[in-house]
Amino acid sequence: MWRKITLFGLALIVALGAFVQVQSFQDTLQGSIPAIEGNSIGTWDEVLELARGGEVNWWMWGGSDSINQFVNTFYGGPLAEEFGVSFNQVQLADTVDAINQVLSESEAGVNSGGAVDLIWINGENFKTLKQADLLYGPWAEGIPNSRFVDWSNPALNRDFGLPVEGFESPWSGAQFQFVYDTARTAEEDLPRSFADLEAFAAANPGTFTYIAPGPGAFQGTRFVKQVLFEISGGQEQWVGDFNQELWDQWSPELWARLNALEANLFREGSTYPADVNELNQLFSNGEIDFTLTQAIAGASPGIASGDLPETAKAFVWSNNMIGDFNYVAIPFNAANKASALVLSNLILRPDRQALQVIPENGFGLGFAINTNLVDPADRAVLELAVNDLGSGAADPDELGASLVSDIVAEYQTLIEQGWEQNVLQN
Amino acid sequence: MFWERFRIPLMLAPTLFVIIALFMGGLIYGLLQSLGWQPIIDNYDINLDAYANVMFSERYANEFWQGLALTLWVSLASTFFTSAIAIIGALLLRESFFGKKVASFLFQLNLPIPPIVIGIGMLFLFSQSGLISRIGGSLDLIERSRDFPILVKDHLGIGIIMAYVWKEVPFIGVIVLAVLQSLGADFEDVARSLGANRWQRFRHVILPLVMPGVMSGSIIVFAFTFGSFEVPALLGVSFPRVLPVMAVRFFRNPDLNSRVEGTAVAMIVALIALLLVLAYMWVSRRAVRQE
Amino acid sequence: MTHVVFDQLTKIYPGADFKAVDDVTLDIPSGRLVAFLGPSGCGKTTMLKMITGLLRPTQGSITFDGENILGVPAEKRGAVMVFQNHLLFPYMSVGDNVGFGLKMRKIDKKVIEKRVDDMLELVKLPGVAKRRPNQLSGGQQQRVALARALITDPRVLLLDEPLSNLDAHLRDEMRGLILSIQRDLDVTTIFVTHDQEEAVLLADQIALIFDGKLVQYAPSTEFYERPISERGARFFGGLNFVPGTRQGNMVKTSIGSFQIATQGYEQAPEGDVMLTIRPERVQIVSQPADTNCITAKVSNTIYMGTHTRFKVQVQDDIEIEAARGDFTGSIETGDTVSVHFPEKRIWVVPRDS
Amino acid sequence: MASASQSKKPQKLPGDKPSWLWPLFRTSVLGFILFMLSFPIIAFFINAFAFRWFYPQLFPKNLSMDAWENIFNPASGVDLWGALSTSLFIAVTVTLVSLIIGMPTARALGMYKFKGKRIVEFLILAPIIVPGIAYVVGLNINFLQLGLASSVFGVMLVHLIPVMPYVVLTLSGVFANYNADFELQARTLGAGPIATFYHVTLPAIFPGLVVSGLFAFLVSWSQYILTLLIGGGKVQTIPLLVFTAATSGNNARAAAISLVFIAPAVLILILTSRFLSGRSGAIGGLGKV
Repeated sequence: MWRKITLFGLALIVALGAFVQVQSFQDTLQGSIPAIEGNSIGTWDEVLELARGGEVNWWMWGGSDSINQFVNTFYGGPLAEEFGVSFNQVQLADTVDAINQVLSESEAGVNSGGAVDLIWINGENFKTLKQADLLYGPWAEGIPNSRFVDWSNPALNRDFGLPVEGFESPWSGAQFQFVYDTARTAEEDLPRSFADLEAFAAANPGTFTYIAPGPGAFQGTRFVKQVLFEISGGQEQWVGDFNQELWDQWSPELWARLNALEANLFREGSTYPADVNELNQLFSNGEIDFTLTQAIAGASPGIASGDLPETAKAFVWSNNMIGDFNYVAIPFNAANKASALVLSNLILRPDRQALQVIPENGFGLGFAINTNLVDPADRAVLELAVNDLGSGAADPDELGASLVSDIVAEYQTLIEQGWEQNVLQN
Repeated sequence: MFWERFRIPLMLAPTLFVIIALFMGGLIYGLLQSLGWQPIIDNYDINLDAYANVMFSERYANEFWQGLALTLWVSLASTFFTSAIAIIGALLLRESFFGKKVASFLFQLNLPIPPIVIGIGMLFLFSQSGLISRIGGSLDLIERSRDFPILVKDHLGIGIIMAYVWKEVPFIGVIVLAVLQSLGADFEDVARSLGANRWQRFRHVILPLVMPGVMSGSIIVFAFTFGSFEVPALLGVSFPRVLPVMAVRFFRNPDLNSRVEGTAVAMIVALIALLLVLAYMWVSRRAVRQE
Repeated sequence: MTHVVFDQLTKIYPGADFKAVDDVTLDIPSGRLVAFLGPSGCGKTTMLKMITGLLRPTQGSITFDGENILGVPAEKRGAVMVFQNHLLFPYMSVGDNVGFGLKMRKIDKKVIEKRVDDMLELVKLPGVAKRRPNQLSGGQQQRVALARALITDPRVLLLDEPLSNLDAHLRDEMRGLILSIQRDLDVTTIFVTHDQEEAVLLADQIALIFDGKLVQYAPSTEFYERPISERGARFFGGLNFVPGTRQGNMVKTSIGSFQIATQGYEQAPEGDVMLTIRPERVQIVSQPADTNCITAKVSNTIYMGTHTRFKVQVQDDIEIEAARGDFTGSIETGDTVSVHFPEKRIWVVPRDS
Repeated sequence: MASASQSKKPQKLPGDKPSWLWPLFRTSVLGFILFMLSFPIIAFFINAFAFRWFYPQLFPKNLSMDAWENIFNPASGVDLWGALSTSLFIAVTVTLVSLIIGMPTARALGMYKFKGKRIVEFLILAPIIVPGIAYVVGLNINFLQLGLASSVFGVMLVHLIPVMPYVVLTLSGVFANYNADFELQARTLGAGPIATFYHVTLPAIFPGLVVSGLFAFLVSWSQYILTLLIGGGKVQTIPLLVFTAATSGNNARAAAISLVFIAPAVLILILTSRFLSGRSGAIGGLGKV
């Protein structure tokens, strides 16, 4: 009850702050933005003008109800009211569907008026579109609110090791965490490393599993990467360009360890959950002991939505928990580029950033902006928001201590293929 | 004159337009794609690389052949159980009894329910934490959800098969009921008076009479289960996957080359379905003739 | 060669408020050919189905050679039915159709083949075993159905309107075949028909059935000459009916009084009766006789090839028909003639209400 | 066995030793089949109103309307009304169009013999045998070039492919039992072609038309992969929402959307189920593949 009141008050303050800010602030372009359908863009007002009265089709993974609700409430509303842009979320079972749409359109020669205006994008998908030259841009450092983004942060200006170069704009921050049920597992029994986890699984066979790595299931891939970091003696050596020798040196042991773990997995590893939803269900129904989350608020958004039991709580290993940023990108042939720019800018507005970490709002991911770069008033709001992440959140210090960055996308493909052949089909 | 001469072609034209322009067009274009013909990126070479890669490369061969075996098993088993249960149900429904109207309606109830929904229903019912497992738990038949047999997302595709059976029993059942209704009871009476007992009447009279209907129904069911995506995507295991799921996964992979492979798998699925249906028609027509 | 007896057999269909078969008691001697005759819907087929066991009587019993067979399931009764529309299994060859009954008894294939050939020989269709039923003509199909029934050596053979779907000449052929086979095999046979001519031609005995009730059960010759009800008489082609009242051997009618021989009125009560005489027994005479003679005007003459029919109008509402084979044609429409009802040919039945 | 008991009481049904055994067996087998067939529906209703219904609760401790509020709340990002109307519009249009273009074809196949009939029959049957995934992959590119992809019109066109075989099969069964002499009779009595169709043909084939329409509607209504690949995410029909909901991990919402999804289809079945007998000949057409 107390928390609800706090949170309600918090949301109120944030909303008030947002209101004040909208009234007081005139956005200006931070840098240049490429021409849109023949309109060279000189000022942000021109972008707003182009966008007004139009629509924006945001293609994004739609597998989480609470995220869907979040974007429609907190972006859809202001877009219509403040900018006269109608917001249309296109929910996908997998982000790859959006990439395919753009690929198909380019293949069919549809060079303007494409269906996709904005994509929630990451890593490999970004790489595909960027390397095929199918993205509009660079624009990300040109929109007004990009001034809050710390572009010097290597974890932010590189997405899976690939330089962002203004072709995508950050949305939120995420970090891999496990979730356990305080009613079932004591805190001191929690595994704090992969080695711990192996011991835990051996002691409690059938109670652990992870998401099958593969296209569209990046959390699974991320788990395997973290295992790789640990068994190879640390993440540092994997940073930087792709290193085949290093991969060849460690991948056999990686498969060996994962195969050895299989006997103690849920259903002895004969099948793996396809996504985090399935993992959550298994966890909530007591079939397995741990699920995972990417949210800074840990298990709290899941508790609020009813997907997780109220006693769920996030925890991390003492090291190697990968954190990164989520981005949005605009395809080369988007029909409503100006609207997409307006939305991308809105996403970075401090009030929206504050709203997204509040567990009850259903998203729970971290800030994409640096609190040091915003006005003091906004900073207060942001800090207030991040101070109460609910009972399901992990200790922020532990989170910070275990954080490592992600590595180049080549490894992702190798892990996905290698895992299928060496672990799944074994 | 004109009307007389072209009457039948004109009557056929609209449907054939749909079939030839859309269906055949799509199929041929897909075939060309699978052969690597991509005019948009100026690639006019035609080769079987994608097929060879999918079927024989070290990377995919295992997945492909196991997937094919699973697809065959799932669709054949679904077809068989669907037909059997539909025949039994229809025969029982034919007799008159109290509440027949309600029973008939319940029997048809799943006919309009889309496969994906039935798939979700299977999850609700038969997953280890599903309703039946909970009932088992509350009756102390099982201790933990893990003790419940693995019926969905299992290696034998039991969940997929159950979903198809659920979905398609009413379809074949309706066909069998219609056939039975148009036959009446006379043939059975003849057989009975000639000394055939209940089982013999079923085996030698009813079965052969409803078989043509069951056969066509089961062809439709087989082809449907062989090529369908949603249910196995929802109820299948991570490995092996049925071929349509494999095709869609290839197709959805952002790597352009894997789209060619996806198309190749789709073409293989189409070809196998077509061959099996033709073989089935041939064999069963012969079998009926031999009866 | 089975002696079939119905005892007070009654059938009421579930939900129906009338008796489809009403208290029928009947004795069919072994080896006879009996016709169940009556208009459609009179309960004949229901009776057949009760004999085969496809229907269960509401009351009464059926015995074969004294043994109550109602507890014996249809498939074990040995009462085989041939249906009106032959009902050959379309998915089987002719030979398989004929051999069906034996196959059900799990008899050796070789034996079945032999018996099938014999049976097809018997129904005069040798060599068609390999064909499909739909490759045969309607008459041939009916004969296959007959062979299929006979192969099982039935205790009772039941034929449901076996000739009604056939052309006239096929009907003659089939009738001859049924007769000869029945004589050869000496199998107790019951057949159902609505055609009195067919019943007379085929059957030793006819059971005349109206509205589920057995009206008359007698040798076929009786029905023409000695019907016991007005309806029965009409059903057998009786055309001349004159209402009257009987007193002793005299019947008074509106067209005069008639004297009747003893055997002609025994079955009718005193009082209201119906007087009937078959057209071919009516005499048209030149000299009026003393008794049983009336005067009438010829209203119509119809030449029928083998004989000529006359209609004579006696009163406004009474018309008599007469038939003469040897008539040379001197009587024409409009002539006044004398019509004589010979005393021994007049028949008196109770009047239907 | 000469026990000629002359009982006048109702006899036991011949053929059954103990007469209650078969009805008992029949009732239990049928009851089991029917119970199993309708069981999933029950699970949908429980799930749709459950909140935090975790194992091993047999019945949910917390009942809630959250899922229902959620799916009908536009802010949830699920435009359920929009998807429902899109689905209905597509399915109804596809049904009408398929009936109109399928009727003459079915008539030709059901009533006339002509050269190449077997080939035509096979062609029309082919989309039932060849899975949608095989032709939609090629059509996807073609439709994009023609500007048909991502449009409701394009989705309707592609739905016609799997719908046509069902319509033509069922209607040709109807026409096979249809006596065209009635039409000639009407024409000789002075009815024009339209009047003849309206007063003679239509009433005669109406039950079959209903069955064809039912199948056409259902095939279009449940279509997932064709809509997904041709509609390219822009055309949101209910099956797409259901699939997303099914993998979203929220059982209550998946159940609620599923119930919304099946309601119109079940309603149509209730209205048409009496035509699903052998009399119309339509089902017989399906039995003649």
